[in-house]
Amino acid sequence: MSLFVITYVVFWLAVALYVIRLGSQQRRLQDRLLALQSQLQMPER
Amino acid sequence: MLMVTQFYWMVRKDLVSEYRARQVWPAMLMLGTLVSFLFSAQLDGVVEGRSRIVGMLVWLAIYFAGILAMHRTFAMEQEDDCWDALRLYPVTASWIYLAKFTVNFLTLATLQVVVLGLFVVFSNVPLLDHPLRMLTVALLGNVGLTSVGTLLGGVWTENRQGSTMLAFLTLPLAAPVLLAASEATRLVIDQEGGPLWWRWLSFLVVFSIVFVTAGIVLFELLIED
Amino acid sequence: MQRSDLKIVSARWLTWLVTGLLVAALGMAMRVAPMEQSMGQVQRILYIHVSVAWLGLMGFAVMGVCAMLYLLHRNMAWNRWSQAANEVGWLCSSLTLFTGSIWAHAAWGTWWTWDPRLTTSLLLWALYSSCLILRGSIQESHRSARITSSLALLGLIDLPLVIMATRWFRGIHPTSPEMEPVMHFTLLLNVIGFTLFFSLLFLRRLRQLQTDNLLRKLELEALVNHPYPPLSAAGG
Amino acid sequence: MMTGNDAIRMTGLCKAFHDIPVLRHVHLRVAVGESIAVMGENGAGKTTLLRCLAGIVRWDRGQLWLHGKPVTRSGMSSRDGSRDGASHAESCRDIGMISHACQLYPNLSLCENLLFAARMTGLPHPRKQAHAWLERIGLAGQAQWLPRRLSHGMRRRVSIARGLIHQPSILFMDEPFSGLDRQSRQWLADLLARLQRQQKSICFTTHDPRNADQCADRVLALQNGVLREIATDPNSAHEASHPLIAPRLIA
Repeated sequence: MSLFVITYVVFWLAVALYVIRLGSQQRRLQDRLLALQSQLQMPER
Repeated sequence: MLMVTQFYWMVRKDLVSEYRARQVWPAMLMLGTLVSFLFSAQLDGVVEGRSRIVGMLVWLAIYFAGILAMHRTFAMEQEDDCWDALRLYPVTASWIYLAKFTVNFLTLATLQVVVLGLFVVFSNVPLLDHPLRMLTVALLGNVGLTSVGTLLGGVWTENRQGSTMLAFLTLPLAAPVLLAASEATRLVIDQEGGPLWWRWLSFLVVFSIVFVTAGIVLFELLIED
Repeated sequence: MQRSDLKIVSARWLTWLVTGLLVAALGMAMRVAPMEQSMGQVQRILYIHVSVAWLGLMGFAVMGVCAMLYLLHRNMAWNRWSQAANEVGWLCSSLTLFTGSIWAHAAWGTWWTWDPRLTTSLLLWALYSSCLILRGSIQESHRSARITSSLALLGLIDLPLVIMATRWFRGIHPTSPEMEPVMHFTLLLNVIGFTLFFSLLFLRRLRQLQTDNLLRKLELEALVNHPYPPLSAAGG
Repeated sequence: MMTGNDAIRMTGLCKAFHDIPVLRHVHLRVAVGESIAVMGENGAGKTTLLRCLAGIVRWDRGQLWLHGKPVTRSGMSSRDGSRDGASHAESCRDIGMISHACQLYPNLSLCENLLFAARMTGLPHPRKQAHAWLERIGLAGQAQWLPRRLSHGMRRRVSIARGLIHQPSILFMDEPFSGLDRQSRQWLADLLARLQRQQKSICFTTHDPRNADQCADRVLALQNGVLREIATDPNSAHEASHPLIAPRLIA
């Protein structure tokens, strides 16, 4: 019983870690997009 | 006809270079010797299943010492930008692959002679009681390892620190050859020449054909910038 | 390959559908499917194990084919496909080994045995890992793509041989054990649910890689159009 | 100038490394027997341009014809169907490429290096050719030396001989003048002039405007990935106010 539960927990933990990584990557992309937008609006010459 | 002479001169050039500079073979043979020695030392006292262990160790020693040499054949071309010049000659990539394959095959064959000899001396296993069978296994295993090693070595030409990477990248690809060759070697030691032995042999043949063909067809695709 | 093709990824309904399917599949696996006689509860690992094992193989096929397409067309879009497949496939492959190992402990009393399927999946995992390491270790994008694609393609050629070689060692891995219809249905539902779920992850990652590439291009353009210090003064 | 067929014709060639465009829509025409010099700063893409022309590097977009025959994206490539093995060999036999490095095998003697090149290109009487070339570059006495015993200038001569041994009609040279003393430069300039008289088309890169003026019919500048002609008349090059040339002349 316990072995089976542990397996499921670890399994979903691993999947969750990957999803979290995807999420943080997404946030970083959005930050870059914002930075790019502000840069394009106010170009320092 | 031109292709054949080109092939001959490419192989000859590599062998002559190696003979003069001795950059690869001594290091490779030394490594093979040391590894064989260490492996055999650990075998001392093992009574049961010796043949199985020796079968694997022989091929591991050959693999690790050999893969370094395979990387060197391409790294050598890189030295004075000779690789670019070689690609500009009217010669197809397939022939370059075949030439490098031949050089690597000869290199590995030398290593095999040394390693097999050392294992006979050090580990006291009747490896050479069936010389013809052992020769067949050694040849086919050599072709299998060399075809994979040459392909990946060519992909890695530009990379200076590639040899360590190459060793662990090739291993999963070459694993079937190592498995089959080890099993076949075990059967040679145990003097079992039955259908199982033929099965492993045929597997080695299939693997060699597949990867040599892959090399001839794909090499052009893989080395291009 | 185009961004518009991937609009479906962000569709809410799809996410909900997959989530619902997964919950149903897991519920079936954990509660509804009957307990197996000899192994007890641990047998329920089978449902996720088979699903990820299948996905691990599929992922490799996708990676290999995309690598081939990259090598033929030298289009970085294919490399992104192959990278996304590589990452998700590696995850599935790792999970296969993990769940399989626990299964083996429960069923055969050992964490690992040199069974053909186990050996095959270990080598599959090794190939995935090498490709993943390789992707990260080379800076120049096209060279990295070329070398990784070569390895993935050769791996794809190698895989049938690996399966062939390991098969000849006598194995104990069950191929198609007898199961009750409910168990069969549960397994099927799990396989479908996980396939959809990981495909969704794959597509999301793919879109991320595409966005990343687009951003990189735009950032570079912005740099060229609005260089803060004049480039000529800095460069000499 | 545009007599007969063009030796090289290139339209709209684009090449990017790492998503950074190195060549942007490069157009180039070189007539038979013409010599052009390509100038540009370090990293301007001169080497890449030559490597594209020679077919070592695969380019992203654009077309290239050598002597009116189309060349596919990569010289090694034969899968596009337009080139089979034989014609690939033919076009390679027509190109000589002398790279920035000397491209000599360090463990083969000078004679063996030239012999290898001769045999790879399928020349008849390779030994005679190799010796003739050694004679021509003044290193006949050193035929059995290994390249490392020579100075850079002498190695450069051998590498030029290696690239020319199969008598190509189109010649690409990457910075052939760099690292040479005055005497060797003069020797090379004379050689180029003689090749031009033999109706060879030459395309070389250089940093030094004087070499460009001396040896080229036309001087082109590669800047920001765009190729521009900066002086058609070699004599007027000194007055050119092109940013690539002007500062060097003042300094």
